[in-house]
Amino acid sequence: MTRSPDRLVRNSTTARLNHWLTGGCFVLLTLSGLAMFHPMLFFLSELFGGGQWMRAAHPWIGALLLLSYLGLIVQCWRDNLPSRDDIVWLGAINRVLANEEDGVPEVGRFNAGQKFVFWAMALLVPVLFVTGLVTWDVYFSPYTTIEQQRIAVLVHSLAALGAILVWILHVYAAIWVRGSVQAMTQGYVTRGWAWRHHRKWLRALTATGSSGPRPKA
Amino acid sequence: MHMNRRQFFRVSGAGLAASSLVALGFSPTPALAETRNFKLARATETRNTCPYCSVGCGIIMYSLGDKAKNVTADIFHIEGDPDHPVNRGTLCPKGAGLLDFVQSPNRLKYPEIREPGSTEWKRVSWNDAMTRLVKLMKADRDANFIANNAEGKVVNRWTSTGMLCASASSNETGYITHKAMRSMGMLVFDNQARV
Amino acid sequence: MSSLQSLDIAARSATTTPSPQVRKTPELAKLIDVSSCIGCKACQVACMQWNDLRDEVGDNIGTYDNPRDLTPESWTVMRFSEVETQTKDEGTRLEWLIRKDGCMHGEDPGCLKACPAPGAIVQYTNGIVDFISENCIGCGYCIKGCPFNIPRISPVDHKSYKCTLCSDRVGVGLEPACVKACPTGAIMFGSKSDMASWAGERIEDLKSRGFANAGLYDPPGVGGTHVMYVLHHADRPSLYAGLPDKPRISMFVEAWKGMFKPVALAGIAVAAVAGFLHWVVTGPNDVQPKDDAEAEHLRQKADDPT
Amino acid sequence: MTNHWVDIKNADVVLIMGGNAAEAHPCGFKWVIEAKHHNKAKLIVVDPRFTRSAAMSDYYAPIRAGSDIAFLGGVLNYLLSKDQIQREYVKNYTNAPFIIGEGFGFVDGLFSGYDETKRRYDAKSWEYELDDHGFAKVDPTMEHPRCVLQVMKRHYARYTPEMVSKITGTPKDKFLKVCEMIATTAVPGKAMTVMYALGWTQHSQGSQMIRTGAIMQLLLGNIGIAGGGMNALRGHSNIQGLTDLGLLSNSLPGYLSLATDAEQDLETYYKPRALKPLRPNQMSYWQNYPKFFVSLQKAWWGKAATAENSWAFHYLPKIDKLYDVLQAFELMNQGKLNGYICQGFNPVGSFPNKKKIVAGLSKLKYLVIIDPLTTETAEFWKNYGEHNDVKSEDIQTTVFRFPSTCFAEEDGSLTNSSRWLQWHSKGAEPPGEARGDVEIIADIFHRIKTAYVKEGGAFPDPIVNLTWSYKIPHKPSAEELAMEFNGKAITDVLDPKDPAKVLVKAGEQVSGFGLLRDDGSTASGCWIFAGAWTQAGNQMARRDNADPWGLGQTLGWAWAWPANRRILYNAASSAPDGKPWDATRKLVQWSGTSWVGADVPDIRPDADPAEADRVQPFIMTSEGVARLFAPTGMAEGPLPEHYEPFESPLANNPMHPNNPKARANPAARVFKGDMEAFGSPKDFPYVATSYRLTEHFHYWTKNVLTSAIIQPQQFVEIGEQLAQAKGIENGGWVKVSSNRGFIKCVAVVTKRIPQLDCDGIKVDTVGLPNHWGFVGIAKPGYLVNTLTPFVGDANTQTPEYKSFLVNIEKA
Repeated sequence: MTRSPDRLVRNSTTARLNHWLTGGCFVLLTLSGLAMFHPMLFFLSELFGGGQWMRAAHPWIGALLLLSYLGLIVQCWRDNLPSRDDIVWLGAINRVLANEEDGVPEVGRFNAGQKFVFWAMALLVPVLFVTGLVTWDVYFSPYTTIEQQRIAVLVHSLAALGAILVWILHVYAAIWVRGSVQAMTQGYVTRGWAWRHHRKWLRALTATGSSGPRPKA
Repeated sequence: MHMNRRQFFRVSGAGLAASSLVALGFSPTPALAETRNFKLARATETRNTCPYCSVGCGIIMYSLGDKAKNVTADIFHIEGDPDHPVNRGTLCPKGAGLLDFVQSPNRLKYPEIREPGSTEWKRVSWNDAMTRLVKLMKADRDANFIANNAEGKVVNRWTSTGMLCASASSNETGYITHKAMRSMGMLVFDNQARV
Repeated sequence: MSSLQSLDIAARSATTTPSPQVRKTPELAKLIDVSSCIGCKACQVACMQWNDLRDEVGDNIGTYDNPRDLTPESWTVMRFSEVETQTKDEGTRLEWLIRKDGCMHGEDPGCLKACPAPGAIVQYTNGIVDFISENCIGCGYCIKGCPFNIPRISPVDHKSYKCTLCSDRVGVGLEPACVKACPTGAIMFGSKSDMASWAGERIEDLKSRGFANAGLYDPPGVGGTHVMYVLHHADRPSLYAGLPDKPRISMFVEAWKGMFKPVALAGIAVAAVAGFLHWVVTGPNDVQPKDDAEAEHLRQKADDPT
Repeated sequence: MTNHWVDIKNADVVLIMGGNAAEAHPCGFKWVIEAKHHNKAKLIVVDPRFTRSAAMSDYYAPIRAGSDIAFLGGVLNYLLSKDQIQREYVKNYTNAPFIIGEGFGFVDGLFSGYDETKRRYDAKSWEYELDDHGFAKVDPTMEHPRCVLQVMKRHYARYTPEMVSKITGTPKDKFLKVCEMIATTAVPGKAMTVMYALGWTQHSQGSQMIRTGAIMQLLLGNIGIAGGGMNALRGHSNIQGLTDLGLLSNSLPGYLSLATDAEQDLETYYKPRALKPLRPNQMSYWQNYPKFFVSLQKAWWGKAATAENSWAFHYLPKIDKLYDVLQAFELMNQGKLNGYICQGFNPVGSFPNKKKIVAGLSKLKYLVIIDPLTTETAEFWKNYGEHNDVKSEDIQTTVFRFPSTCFAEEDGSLTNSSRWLQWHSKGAEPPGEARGDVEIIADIFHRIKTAYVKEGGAFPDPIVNLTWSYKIPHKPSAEELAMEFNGKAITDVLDPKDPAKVLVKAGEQVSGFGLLRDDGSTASGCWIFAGAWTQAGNQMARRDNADPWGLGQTLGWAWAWPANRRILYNAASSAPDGKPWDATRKLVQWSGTSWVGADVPDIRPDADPAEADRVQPFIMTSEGVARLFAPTGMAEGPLPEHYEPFESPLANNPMHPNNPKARANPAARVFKGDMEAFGSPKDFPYVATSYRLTEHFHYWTKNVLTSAIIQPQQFVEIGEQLAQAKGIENGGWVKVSSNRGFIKCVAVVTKRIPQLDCDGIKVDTVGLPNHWGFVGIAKPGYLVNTLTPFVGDANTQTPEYKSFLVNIEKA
């Protein structure tokens, strides 16, 4: 499709590819992780060619996720730095949830919810990675005690639960806020979308004549 | 937390809500738990005696096949003989590993000769080896046999060739070895009783 | 009644429905009388022979322990401890405590509890805990679940291995291979109650020989075991190459494989449902024409700063 | 073994000394455990090392390697001085009341009759004082100053607990505790068994160590009873059988012996062998020697052995000296041996001073190896680096290597330590072209015979006339051979009491040695095996394990020599009145008309104990009783005396500090050059002792994967004090050297090897397990016999592997 010049670049191509790599890894990790977590979900292992393949693939996907997420951090950390506005925005979270715009402060490129997802994952992914390494039996079991591994699996599953909950939040928010999916698939949003959800960001772009994702220097 | 299986089941039931996908046709694999097949079921049993120490434990050797014409009996398992009054089925670490002696990669398979000054073995036929050896033995006996000692007494001995006899060989082997060697007048003749 | 197995199953890893339960079979046990064990390793060889296992030829590192540890090919090893104990009559007494290590076949098997692969670990009604290797995915959770540090994952086929208590022999009415081989009768096999009463005789004998603390090791922390020890110093199991004094499944594993499992799933479900309800109640957050207009207005202002 | 494996369960006390049954004979050791569990038995272990047997013991006492006679001499002193002996038994069943001639003496460590230049004794002065009928004089009160009991009391009074502790390094309290436990069995209701093995035999005074143990057992009344005995735990599966069959330089089957050069006719040959009784009415069973000898000659030479040619007496070689293995390798080194055959034997691994063994083999013209496995001996000519550093090019020996079958691939019988002949059956074909030992020997012999028949040669008669009527001459069957050594009647054997009665028909198998004759009417290849394959069939294959008496006798299992008797001297289990000493363990007793019971009685079945001169239970001796004092038969004296090992950390024998002649065994044979190869404590300060581990069997199982896995690599064991003094770490590498060579391996530092205090001298022991070498699938190692001295026991020439000197340092 042709892109209207009226539209703004919400996410660069690199960021989008990076995001979907991360997302893909995350989904696979969730499916395989849940399969190993609860017997009722073990059938999910069939998606990976059986339990052995799943067990072998999970940590490699995890390693890829870590690298991929590092890329996202490099690209997005600046825009996710917390600001005073975030507190105000959070204070108005009821209105946000009710789709009401009035009384909700203007938001930059990312709102506090998005920042929460970003930083939550930035914390959980390395925790999952490190605890995952400890329990990656094939290569790393000799370097830790079994007791440390026991703690690691517990922490790993707690962290995974956290990540899954954050991910549900993230996915639902994308579905709920129309236009967000397109922002991550095609990369563009309308100016109206930006006005509605990231007004400060729109103002900054507009002020510098940038078409996104970042204002011109 | 200490749960028995039933409690475990009930608690796990709480997770049912999340597993409605089961209904979509992803049912768990059927509950199969077969122990390994009993590997001796129709093997041929042969009674024998452990060849290591002098306890003389009874053993049972299990071999492949039923002694039919077209099968080579290969021993694949050895266990203690429970009827034996001394070992009553038990075996020591050596006896329990007898199979690895029978099947040792270092078993000799062919007659060989190492020539004087050589650094290697050369495979030969039994007949060639025996012919050569017997010539050497007879020549040595004929040359060095002592019929009478210095005092003229009849001594009829052959002391230039000797033999060490196996202490793990059977009585029958020991008997024929003694009979054959002594008939030649051999005196340098001993076994492993001492070491 | 018949079922798809050669021995009746009491519990099965990662399975939420029960196995057939009506038949009652006797509970069996292996009793290792450490005070009669000469450490000859016949049990190790018998195990290798019966189970067709051959470990690597290792090294001597200053002990008689060979192979040095349990491995995927060594399901039982002897552990030698030179210990000096105090006696009333003789003062210091040297003892060479030799313990056969291997799976304890606990009543509450930590490996089974931790295992995520359905049917990779089963507990038969006779007490044997067996690995059904075909179903094993090689994750190593059993290692974390085991309070005795027994299972080992093979780097070759990525499957977990340990003593089966010769389930294939017991299944046809024979004793395990190590039991049969043991030259001194230090390993005995029978119904658990018979083993307990033989242990009682042994303990009485040991007490008469000055071992006041002789006793049976059948740790209640794991619901008892189907491999039990007679120890001269039952007050100090750790003397025997670190046999756990009070073994039980780690609280981390209990937490991970216990309540956390359903709670986590419930949590995920709640989150998903909450999202759905929000959708139903509030609906999507769409861009309004007003927003487009405002944005357009802003752009025009920027294009035309006047 | 006088008794048998299962009988150990009847013991009240078990003494393991000079052996390590738990490791060397685990399946036999179960009966020790059984005695502990079900008979409340106490186990005593005396050993330089805290072995796996010691780990099972109720009481362990350490001892310096090679000082066992001092320890046991101290026990004898304890028993005699405290009168803790079974007096009735000693008085009736031993030679304690016998009076020794006046010429007997013992001065400063040497008995009367010593010839220093020959290192040999003339035993004449050790004999009994005889009466006019040629019978030995006795004093039933045992008070006569020259009666054996009094001589012994004086002899062993010197072995005080202090002296024992000084020599052995055993703390005095531990020694006394052991004495006390042993002495509990001096009563008729208690039995002690003694289990020993190479830990006693492999010393320069090994035979006398065993005799000291036997004397102790006799004083306690522990011989001939259930749960008692002197139990030699033989090493190999059939070393008992091969000894029974006389495969020794000076022997013939059934403990007959070759004539010496001086014995040129049957009469002089029989005289010292077929001994007349030394007391009235005694059986002196060796009187039957001619029957056994003639039957052997008939078995071997059949029709060629006739009364006219003294039953082919001169077909047998005459012996001028012992040609034991040490002699054989000495002769090889002197270039006097051209050919050598090793049948399932690995002398490079097994014999002392490997350097000398390899040098000897290198001088041979031809060497024949018959073995199922690779051995060091077969490859002695091959360079294996530091493990066997030889130049192949310089070794001119032709080596034949013949692959033989192993146990699993043959039929036949093995004789275990309990003297049971057990038949086994073939279960598989041998690998490749391997052949059975019988076939290999028969083929060699048959070809030689054919050559002598065709070409003639030196004295062919015994070769061409040897009976060889096997169905396949180059491949006799095990059955044919077993039937031959059992024996058969050549002509009808008649009852001497009633010549009309035929006991065995011509051609039939004899049922026992009682039927053998010296008139050429019977043939038997090994008289003690007569009964193994009777007219009723193969008795060795019997499998009835019923134990109706509950003593573990199982008379229906296999067949034991002699005459299926399971416990030797079992008539001594009953008191002189024919009633059992202990009603709870009855072996045999007098029923009023005959001897009956749980075993085959070891006495003439109708020997009424009520007779004036009753037949005594030790029927093989000419005295009819057991010998506490041995007037004949022992090279170094009639009573055991402590001598130091040839290599000892002590400068003198503490018993005779001022007589260097009595330092080490004065009657032991030492070859020229070997004396010089002994080391001194100055250079080699530590006592070394070599031994076996339970995981391996000699030099054999390094070819066996399971054994290699459970004990993979060579090591030496040292105590913590020595390790500390030498800075040796557990698991670190060490070099152990003796005056004859060195080995390098891993050190196991252990509490189990105690440092001993021998009269102020700290003695450290270095333990040297055998088992590793330069061939095999275990980790390669050095042969321990690189280090061992080339000297043997004065009677048996068994090498002194258990006590010699080494040095040890970090490698």
